[in-house]
Amino acid sequence: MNILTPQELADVMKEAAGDGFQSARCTEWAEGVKGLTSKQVWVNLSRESLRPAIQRLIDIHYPHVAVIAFADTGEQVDLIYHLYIYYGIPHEEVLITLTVSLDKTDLKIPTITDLIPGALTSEREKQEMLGIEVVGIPDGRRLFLPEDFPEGVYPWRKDESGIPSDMIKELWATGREGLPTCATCEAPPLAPASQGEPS
Amino acid sequence: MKTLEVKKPSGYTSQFGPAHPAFKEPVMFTLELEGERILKADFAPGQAHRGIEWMGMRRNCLQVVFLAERICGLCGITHALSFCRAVEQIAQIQPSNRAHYIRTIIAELERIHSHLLWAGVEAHQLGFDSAFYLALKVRENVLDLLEALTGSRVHYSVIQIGGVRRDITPEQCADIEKSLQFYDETYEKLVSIFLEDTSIKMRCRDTGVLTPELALKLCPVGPTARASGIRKDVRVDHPYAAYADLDIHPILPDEYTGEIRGDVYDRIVVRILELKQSIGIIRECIAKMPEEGDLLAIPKLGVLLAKLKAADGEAVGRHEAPRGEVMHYVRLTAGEEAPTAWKVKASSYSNYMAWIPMLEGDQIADIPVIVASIDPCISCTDRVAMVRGDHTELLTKDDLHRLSVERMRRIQAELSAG
Amino acid sequence: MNLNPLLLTVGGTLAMAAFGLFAGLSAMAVDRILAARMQARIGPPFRQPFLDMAKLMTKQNIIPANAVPWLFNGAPLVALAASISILLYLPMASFQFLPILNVYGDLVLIMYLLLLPALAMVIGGLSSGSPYATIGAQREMVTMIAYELPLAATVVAFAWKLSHAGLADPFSLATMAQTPIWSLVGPMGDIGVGLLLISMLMVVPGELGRIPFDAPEAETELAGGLLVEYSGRNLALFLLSLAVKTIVVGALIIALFFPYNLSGMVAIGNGLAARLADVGFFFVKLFVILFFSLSLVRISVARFRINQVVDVYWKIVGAISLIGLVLIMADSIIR
Amino acid sequence: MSFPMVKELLGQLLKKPNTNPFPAAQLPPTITGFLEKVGKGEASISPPVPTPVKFRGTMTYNRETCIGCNLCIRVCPAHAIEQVEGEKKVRFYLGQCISCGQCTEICPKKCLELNEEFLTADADRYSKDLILG
Repeated sequence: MNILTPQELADVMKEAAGDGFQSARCTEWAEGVKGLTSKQVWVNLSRESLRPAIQRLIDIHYPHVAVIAFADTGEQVDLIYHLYIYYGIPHEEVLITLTVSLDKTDLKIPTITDLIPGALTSEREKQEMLGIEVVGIPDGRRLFLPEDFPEGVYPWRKDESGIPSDMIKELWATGREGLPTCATCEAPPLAPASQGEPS
Repeated sequence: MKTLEVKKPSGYTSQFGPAHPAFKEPVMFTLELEGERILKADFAPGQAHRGIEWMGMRRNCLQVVFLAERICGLCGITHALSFCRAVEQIAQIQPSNRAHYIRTIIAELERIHSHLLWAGVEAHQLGFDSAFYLALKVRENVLDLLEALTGSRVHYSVIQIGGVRRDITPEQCADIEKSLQFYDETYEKLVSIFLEDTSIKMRCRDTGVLTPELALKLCPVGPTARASGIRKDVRVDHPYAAYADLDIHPILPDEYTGEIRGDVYDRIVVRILELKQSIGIIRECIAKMPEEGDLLAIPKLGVLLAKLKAADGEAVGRHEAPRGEVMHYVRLTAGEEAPTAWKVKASSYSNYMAWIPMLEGDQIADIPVIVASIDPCISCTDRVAMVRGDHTELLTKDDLHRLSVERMRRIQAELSAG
Repeated sequence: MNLNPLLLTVGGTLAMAAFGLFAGLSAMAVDRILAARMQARIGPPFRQPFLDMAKLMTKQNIIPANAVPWLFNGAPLVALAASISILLYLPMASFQFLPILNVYGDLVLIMYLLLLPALAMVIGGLSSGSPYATIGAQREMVTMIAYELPLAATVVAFAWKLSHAGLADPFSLATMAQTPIWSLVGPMGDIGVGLLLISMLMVVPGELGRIPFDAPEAETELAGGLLVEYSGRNLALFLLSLAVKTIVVGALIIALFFPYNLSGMVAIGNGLAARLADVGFFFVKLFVILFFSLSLVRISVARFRINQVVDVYWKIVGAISLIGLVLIMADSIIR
Repeated sequence: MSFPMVKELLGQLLKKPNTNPFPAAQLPPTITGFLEKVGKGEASISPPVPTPVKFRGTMTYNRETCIGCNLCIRVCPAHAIEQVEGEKKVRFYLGQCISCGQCTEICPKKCLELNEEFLTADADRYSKDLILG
C-alpha cells in the first residue's frame, strides 16, 4: 500500500468530488523533541460529492470514522466529517476532514452508514441535536436526548430553534439571592434567565 | 466464530437498566431473550447527558479547559489535553518540550490508575470481589503519587493552554521511580490473578466476541479495537506530546496469548499489558526529560485570554485515553470569547456500537461482563424522568428535595397525631 | 424423670430452633469477618448479622402488585420451618437425646428436607412476578437438579456400605454416628470416602447459593434474583433460613464423615466437662468445614454461568463422587 | 486448573487490613453520641490520610487586599465567584468551587490561595462557613 502525501490526497479528493469540490488545504503540527509532524487534510465539498469522496477513500484504505462534528454559522450549518486513514502504520496517520455546509432552509444529507456502519451514532446525534435530516438512515431514533424532550428544539442550534431561555435552569444560580430557608424550600426566583453569558 | 441461528423469536423482552447494580452509570438495555440467551439487543444511552458542549459554547477557553476536565472522573487529563492541543493549534501556541514530557508522564500515570479501576470493576461484574479489592488496593499507590504531583487525586488541573501549571522536581522523580518499582512487582501478581485464573477464563473466553471484520466496520477505538486485532493507537499513529520521541507499538492480545479472538478475555489481556507499557513509557520520559524549558508558553492569563479572543480557525486535538481515542473539534472565531463550535468525542462514543454484536448470542449472565468490558464511561445526571400512567413528568433535584421534605412533614404529622 | 415425651419434643424443638438461629447467624458473622480480613478489609462487627435481621424485621414488608400474596408470604415461612426441622434429625456432639426425632427419620428424609428451602425460594421467586425473580427461580431449579447427583451418590455409598457391613438400620444417622465410615473400609475405601468428602464440600456452596454457584441471586446480573422483590420480615425469614441451612449442611458433613467426639478420644472424665469438650470440638469441626468449603471458596473464584454450574456439578463433582462410590464397593468386595 | 487468588488471600489473612479507619473503625451506634464522646475526650477520631504538600483544598480569600477587579470571575469555570454589589469586593461560594486554582493565578493582588482543608461537607450548600467574603 503506497502512502500518499497529504497534497496527493487533497488532489484525489478534488478529483473524486468533481464539481462539488470547493476548497482543500493541508495543515501540519509538530510536537516533541524530534518534531515529527502530524498531517491533516481539510476539504470543503458539496452534499452530492460526499459519498463519492468517501467511496474513493475506502478504495485507498478503509477509513475510521471518528465523529461528525458541527458548527452553526448563522444561516448555515457545517457538518464536518473526520476520517482517519493509514492508521496502524507508525507516525503515518492522516486526518481527512470533509466539511459540508448546508443552509438552514434545506438541512438534508445522505447517510454514509451503508459505506461505514460505525457512523450511525454520529448521524443520530446530528439528527436530534441539529435538526438535520439524514436521508436513508437505518435507525433514526433519538440517541442522547430523552423521549420527553420537546420536539423541534435542537440544543446545538444558536438560532431561534435552539434551547429557549425558559428551559435554562442555571443550577449555579439556584437559590443564590436570598438564602433558602429549608422550611418552605421555595427557592427564590432565578437570576434573569440570561443566555448564561459569563458576566 | 459463533453462528447465531435466530429461530422464531418466542422469547420475551426484558429491560436492564437504567438503574441496575451492574452498571455504575445509567444506560438502558432492551433485550429480547429466549430463556437465558439474548436474541436481539438495543441500548439507549443519554440518561446522563449534561449538555457539556452547550455549556462550553457559553464560556471562554480558559474556563472550558477545566470544564472539559470534568467530563469524566477517570480520564480528566484526556479531555483537558485534547482541548488544549486543539486551541494551541488554532492560536499557534507551541508548549515547551519539558511541558510535553510532563503532560505525557501525567497522562500515563492516569492510564495506570484507570486500567486498575477497570480491572477491579470487571472482576466485580464477574462476582470476583477479592480481585476488585486487590485492584483498588494496588491503585491507591498511584493515586497518592498523583495527589503529591498535582494536588488532587482525580481532577489534576495540571494542563493549561500552552503547557502545564506545575513542574516535576527531581525529588518527585524519585517518588515516581519508587512507585514504578512497586508496580513492577504487583504486575506479576496482577497477571497471575487476572490472566491465569481458571474461573475468569471460564467466564471470559469466547464471551462478547467482536470479530475483526465487524470491528473494522463499527470503528471502535482503544483496547476494544486492539483486542479485536485492529492496530490503532493514537500514541503510535499520530505523533504528539512526547510519544513521538518514544518507540512504542500498539498492544495486541497475541503478544500474550498468541492468538486474537476479540473476546472479553482479550480485552483484559490488552489492558493488563498496557500497564507494563505505561510503566516503561514513564521511565523513558523521566530519563529523556529536557532540563530547561518554561512550563507555560504564555504565563500571564490575561495575555492568554486576549490572544485566545483574537484567535480564528478550527482544529482537532486528540489523545489516546485509557478507553480509546478522545477527540475535540474546536472552532474559534476572532472577537468571540466562547468557542463557536466544540464537539467532544469521548472514547465510549465510538465503542457504543460494538455492544450490539457482542451481546447478541450470549447469556444474561454475560451482560454485565460484556457491558463493562469496553470500559464505558457514561457520567452522571441531575434530573429524573418519572412516568405516572402515561404522563411523563420531568423532576429536577429541587423537586425531588421538595417531595422528600413534604413526605417527611406528612410522616411527622401522622406520628404526632397518632 | 420421664417427662411427657410430647413436652420433651416440643421443648427440644424450640431449643434447637433457637440454637440453629443463633449458630447460623454467628457462622455468617465469622464468615463475613474472615472474608473481609482475607480481602485486606476490616469487616463488620460480630453482631452485624443480628443487627441486620433486627432491622429487617422492623422494615416495611412490601408485597408487589402483581404478586400472589399467599404464596409470596408463605414461602419464607416454609423455608425457615424446613431448615429448622432438618436440625432435629442431626446428631450433634455427644448428646444422648439428640437427634430429637431420631426414631422417625433418616438420611433420605434429610435429603428431601434439604430441598424444601430451595423449593420455597423458587415458589417465592415465581410468585413475586418480577422478570428478574423468574429468571432467578429458573436458575435455582437448575442448580438444585445439578447438585442432587453428588448428594445422592454420597448417600447411596454410605447406605450400601453400612448395609453391606451388616448393620441394622443403614440409612439412619444414629448408626452412622456409632460406627464411623472410616472404620468400615480398608485403604482403597478410605480414598473413596475421601473423594466423597471432597464432593460433599463442593456441594456446600451450591446448596447455600454462594459464589461460585450463586447464579440464582447473582447480585450484578439479576439484582438479587429470587429475593429481588422481598423486603422486611419476609426477606429476614429467607436469610435466616439460609443461615440455619449453613449449620445444617455443616452438621450433616460432620455427622457423615467426622462423628468422633473429643471425650471418646481423650479421657476428660465424664459429666459436664466431657459434654462441653464435645460441644467445643463440634464447633471447631464446623468452623473448619465452613471455612474451607464456603468462606475461602466464595472469595477466591468468580461466579459461574448457569450452564457452567451444571457442567461442574454433573461432570466434575459427579465424577468424583461416582469414583468414590465405585472405590468403596471395590474395596469391600476385594477385602 | 489454577486459582492464584487463594495464596494471596491466605497470605493477607495474617497481615493488617489496608483500610484507613477514619473517623472510626466501625460505625458507632449514633454519630452525635460518638462526637460528644470525642468532645469529652472519651473517644478519639483516627486521623485521615495526611494530605501532601501542595494539596488543592478550599479557597482562602484575603478581603482587605482585594481591589474588586473581577478578573477571577472571568476565569472561574464554575461561576463560583460573584460580585458584591456596592463594594469593590467579591463573594466565593465554596459549595460550588471546583478547586482548580485558576483564580489564584490571575489575581493581580495575590489575595487568593488554596489551603489544605478538605473536610467541608455540609448539609446546606449555602451555609455560613461555605461562603467567603
